[in-house]
Amino acid sequence: MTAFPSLADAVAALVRDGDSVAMEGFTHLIPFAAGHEVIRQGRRDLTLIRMTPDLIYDQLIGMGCARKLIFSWGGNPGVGSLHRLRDAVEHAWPAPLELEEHSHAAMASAYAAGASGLPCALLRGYIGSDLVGQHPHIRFVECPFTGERLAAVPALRPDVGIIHAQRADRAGNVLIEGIIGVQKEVILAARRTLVTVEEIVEDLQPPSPNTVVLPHWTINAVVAVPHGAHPSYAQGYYGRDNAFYTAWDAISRDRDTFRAWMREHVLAARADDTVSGAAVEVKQP
Amino acid sequence: MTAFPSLADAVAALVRDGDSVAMEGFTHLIPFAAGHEVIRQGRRDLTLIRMTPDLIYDQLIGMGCARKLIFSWGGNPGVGSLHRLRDAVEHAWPAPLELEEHSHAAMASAYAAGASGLPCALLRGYIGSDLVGQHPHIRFVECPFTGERLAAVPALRPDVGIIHAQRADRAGNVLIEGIIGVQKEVILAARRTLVTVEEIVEDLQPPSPNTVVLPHWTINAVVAVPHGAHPSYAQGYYGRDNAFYTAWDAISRDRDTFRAWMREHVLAARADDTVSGAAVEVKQP
Amino acid sequence: MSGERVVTRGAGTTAYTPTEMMTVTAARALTNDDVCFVGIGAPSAACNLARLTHVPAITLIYESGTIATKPDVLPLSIGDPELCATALATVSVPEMFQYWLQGGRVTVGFLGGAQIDRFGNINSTVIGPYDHPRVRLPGAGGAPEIASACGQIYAIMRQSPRAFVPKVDFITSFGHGDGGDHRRRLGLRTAGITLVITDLGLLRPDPETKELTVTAIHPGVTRDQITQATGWPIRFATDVSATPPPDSHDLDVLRDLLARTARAHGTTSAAGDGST
Amino acid sequence: MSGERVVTRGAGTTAYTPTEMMTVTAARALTNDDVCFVGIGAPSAACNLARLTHVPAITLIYESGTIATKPDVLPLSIGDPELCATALATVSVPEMFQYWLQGGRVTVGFLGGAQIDRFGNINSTVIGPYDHPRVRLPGAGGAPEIASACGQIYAIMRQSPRAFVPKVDFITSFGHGDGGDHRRRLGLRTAGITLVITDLGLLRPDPETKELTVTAIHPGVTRDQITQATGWPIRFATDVSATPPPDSHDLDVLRDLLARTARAHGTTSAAGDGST
Repeated sequence: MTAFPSLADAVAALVRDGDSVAMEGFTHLIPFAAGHEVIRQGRRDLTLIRMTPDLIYDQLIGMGCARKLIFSWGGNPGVGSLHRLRDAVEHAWPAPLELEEHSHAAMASAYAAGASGLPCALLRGYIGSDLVGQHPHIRFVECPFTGERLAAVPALRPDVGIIHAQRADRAGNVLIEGIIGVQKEVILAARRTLVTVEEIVEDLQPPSPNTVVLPHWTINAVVAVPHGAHPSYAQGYYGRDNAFYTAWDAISRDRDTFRAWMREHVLAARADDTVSGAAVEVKQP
Repeated sequence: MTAFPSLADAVAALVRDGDSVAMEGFTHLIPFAAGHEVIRQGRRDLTLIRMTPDLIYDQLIGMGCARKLIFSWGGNPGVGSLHRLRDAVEHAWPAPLELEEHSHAAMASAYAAGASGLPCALLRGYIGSDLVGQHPHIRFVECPFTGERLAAVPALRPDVGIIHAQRADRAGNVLIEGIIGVQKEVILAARRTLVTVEEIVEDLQPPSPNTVVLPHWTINAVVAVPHGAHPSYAQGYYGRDNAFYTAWDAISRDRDTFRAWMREHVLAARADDTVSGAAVEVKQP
Repeated sequence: MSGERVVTRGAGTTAYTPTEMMTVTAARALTNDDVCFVGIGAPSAACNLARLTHVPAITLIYESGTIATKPDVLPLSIGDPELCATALATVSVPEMFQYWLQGGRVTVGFLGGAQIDRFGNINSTVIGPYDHPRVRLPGAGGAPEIASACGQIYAIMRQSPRAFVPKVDFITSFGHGDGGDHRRRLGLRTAGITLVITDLGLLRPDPETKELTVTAIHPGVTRDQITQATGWPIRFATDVSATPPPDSHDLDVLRDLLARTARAHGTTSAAGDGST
Repeated sequence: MSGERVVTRGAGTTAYTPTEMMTVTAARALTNDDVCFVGIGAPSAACNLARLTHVPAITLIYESGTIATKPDVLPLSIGDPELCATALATVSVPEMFQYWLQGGRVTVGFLGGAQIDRFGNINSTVIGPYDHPRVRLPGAGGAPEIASACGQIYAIMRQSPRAFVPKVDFITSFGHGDGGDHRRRLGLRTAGITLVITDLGLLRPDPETKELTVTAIHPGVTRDQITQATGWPIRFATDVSATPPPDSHDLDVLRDLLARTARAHGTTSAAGDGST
C-alpha cells in the first residue's frame, strides 16, 4: 500500500547508499525536490540512472552522491554543458564518475524491458556507432526468423524509481499528463518507488480513460511537494524556468560558486513536511 | 495524404485477393462495416489476422473469403463458439482454413514489433505450452546477458490494416478513446490502412494531450460510417449489442441459416456512400 | 443460474445452488491486497462478488486493458463498455500484456477452461488431435502467460469426468506439467495453480507431487460424488475441511448482481463460460 | 543573432547574417510531405521557419514525444511546455523511439552536432579519447538511431576546421562510415546524410564515394573561405550553384520568431546548439 510520509521520511526509507536510483521526467516533471532531499541526506555511492541527467544530476554529482552514471544525453538543454558532470568526468572532481552510456532509443527500450519483466531489450540500433565496443552492455543477437543482427541492451531495473507527477488521490493513485517521458516505465521497472506530486486531491478526474494513471499498488510513497519539479515544469501548474536553466551555466561553472549556491539553496532548506509522517512499507522485488 | 473515398472505393483500392488483412478492435470498435464491404466485394484467399476473430471473422470465413487465420482467441465472447470458424476447421466448409495460432501476449507483442520496425518480438511466454512445436512461428532465443531462454515470434506486418474509430478531422487525423486494444499498432504495422469513423469533425478536440491520435500520414483512407462498429460498440456513441452476440449463436449454427442471414443483411445492403468518391493514394511499404 | 435446480440447503440459511456455492467460495479466496487478472464468465462473477462483499479494495484487471475496474453489471465480453467506464485507467493491449502481466504486477490470475488435468494443466485449444480436432475450442487467449506470470492461479470449473481428465489433450496453459518440480525445471518462478474451485469442493496441488487433491468439500457433497466427477482416481488430503456455506448476504449480493446483469444484457445469465 | 555582425547584403534585399542565411537555406530544404524529427537549436529554428513560411503542412516531431507540434516560440529544450501544448498528440518516449522513429515513419532527421567528418559521420560524445576525454560532450541522445532510421538526414552546422574534421574522434552517429557502400554493408536501408547546410554553403555526399562535397555556395562567400573553414581538402562539385539569398519575408518571419522566443525565455537567442 502507498504511504504518505514526509519527503524526508520517504527518502530515508527508500534510498540507501549504494543504490541504483532513477529520477525520471523528460524535461517535464523532473523530481528536483526529491533529488535535493537525497543530497541533504548525504547519500553516497549511488548509481544514478537518467536519460537526460539535467541540472538535478549535475547537482547530485557535484555534491559527491554518485559513483556511476547511466545516461544517454548529458547537457543543459539549449544552454550547453553540465559543468559538474564534465568536471567529474574530465577531472574526477569531487570523485571519479564511471559512465555507462546509451542512446535514447536504447535507454528508453531498456526501461520498457524493465517494466515488462524482460531481461533485455532488442532494437535496430547503434549501427556503426563507436558506442558499441566501449561498453559491455551493448551486444547483438540474431533474429531467429530473418537472421538480422539486432542490438540488445540489458533491462533497467533500478533499486529506486523517483518521479514527480501532477496529482494523486487519497488512495495514492497518481496521474501524469503532458510529456510523459519514461515515467510509467521507471515506476514499473523499479523495486522501490517514490512519487512527489503537486497536490493530493479527492478525485483524480482523469480527462480521458486513457490518461496515464499509476495505481497506488505500484508506488511505495507519495508526497505532496508543490513546485517539486521547479526549475523544470508541471503542465497545468507552472511553466519551465528557462531563465534558471540559463543562469545555472554560470553558477555551476566554478566549484566554489556551485558549492555556495548548494549550501544556500539546498542544504540550508528543509524538505516541506506537507504531510505528517507515516511508515513506508517497502515492497519486495 | 489521407483520402476520403466511399467505403466501396476504399476497399476496392486497398484490399486485394491474397492479401493479409488485419481488422482490429479489442471487443470495442470492431470494423464490421468495412468487413461487410470486403465480403460484398468477394475477396478471396485472404490471410485474416485478428487477436479475437469475433463475429466479423466468422462471417468472412463462412462466406469463403479466407485461406488462413492468424489469431489468439476465436470464440463468441461470453456466448460460446464461432460456428463458422469451427465448421471451417473441423469440416473444411466452405473451404479449408489454415490456422496460425498465438497467445494474446505473443500476438500483441508481434503487432508492437511490426509497428516498431523490428523483425521479431521477444516475450517471456509460451512456457510449457503445446502451442510450441505446432507452429514454426514460435522460436526461442537466449538473452545475451542472462542466458535466459525467451520466446520469439515474427513481427506482424499485414498488407492491410483496418480499424474503426470515433472520429477524424478534415485532415484525416483520427482519434481513438476507451479500450484502444492494438489499433494503433495495426495501423503503424500495416502497409496499407483504412479507418472508418463515426463522424468527421472540424476539430478533433482530444480531451488530453496523451489521447490516442493517429496522424493523417499514417492512414490511406478515412471513411465516415456511422454505426460502422455495430454490433460491437463505439464508446461515446453507442453501446455493445450484446443481444445480437447472443443471437448470432443460433444464426451461425446452421449453414443455410447463416447464408440466408448474410444474403439479407450484408450482400443485399450497400455501403453507405457518405462521402463522395476520391482517389486513394497507396503509400509505399 | 436459471435452469439449475437448488440441490443444497445450508443449515439455517437460504437455499442456494451448486454454482452459487462455487462462486461464493471462489470469491472468498481473494484478499484486498490482490491484483487479480480476471477471466470472463465464472471468474468474473466470483471476482466481482468478492469486490462487492468482503474485499472492496481488490484490484480487478481485464485483458482488454482495463485496470482497477468496478463494473456495476458483469461484462458479457472481456471488453464491455462497462469495464472501461468504471476503470481507474485503460491501457493498450500490448501494454497490458507487457508491463502489467509479464511485468509481474499481478498477484492472482483467475481462469476458467474446458479441461483441466491431474497436475493442473489447462486445455482451451482442442479436444482430439490438434490437426484434426473433434472439437475446436476458442484457443489460448491470455491464458498461457497468465498461467506463467501471475503470482498464483486460481481456476474455477464445474467438476465432471469430461472436464477433469487424467491428462489434457493439449496443454494450452501449463500448470504443474508432469508434477513435482516441473515448473522450476522450466524456469518458472511463480506458483502456478494453487487452488481449483469447483461446484463440489476445493482442490489444491499436493505440496510434493503437485497432484490436484481434494482439501475441502462443499456442504451436502459426498466423497463418492467427487470421485465420480473426476476423470482420475482422485485423492483426498489428510485433513479435508468442510467449506462454509454461503451466507445470505453473499447470496443477496450475487443474485442482485446477476439480476442487474441479465437486465442489462437482455439475457438470463452472464456467468457462463467464455474467454480467458 | 545579436552579437553576430551582418556581413552579407544580398542584391536589393534586406541585410542578413550568415546564421540567418544558414537557417533560411535549411528551411528551404523541407517539403510539406516531410515528417521531420527535429533536433533542438539550429535544426529547430530551421524547421519552424519552414513551417511558418513555405511548408505549413510539414509534420514536426520532437523526441520528447510531441507529434505534429506547432510551437509559437522556439523551445529552449526538447520538451518545453509549448511543444506539448501545440502538438497533435504527445506519446511516451519509448513509443516515440520504437513506433515512430524505428518504425520508419520519419522522412527527415534534422541534426546538429559538434563535429562532422568527410563522410558525414557525426560526433557528439567526446573530443579526445573516450576514457580520458579532453572535452566531454553531451552524448548521443536520439542521434544514432535518428541517423539510421530516418529516410534521410539533414545536418546544420557552422563551418569551421574544428567542426569539419577529416575523421571524427568518435562516431556517435554513423553517416557514410568510410564512404562508398559502407551503409549498405552494415545493412542500413536508409539514405543517411544527404545534405549539410552550413553558414557558407551546401555540402552533399558524392554519389559514389560519399565524400561530402560542396554543391552550392552562399552569396558573397568564396571557395577559398570554404576551403579554409574545412579540416580536409574539400572538393567542389562539377556544378556548384549559387544559393539564392533569403527573401525579406523569410527574414521577417525568422526575426519575429526569434524575437518572440527571446521575450518568452528571457534570453537573447534560443537558436544556439543544444540536444539532438
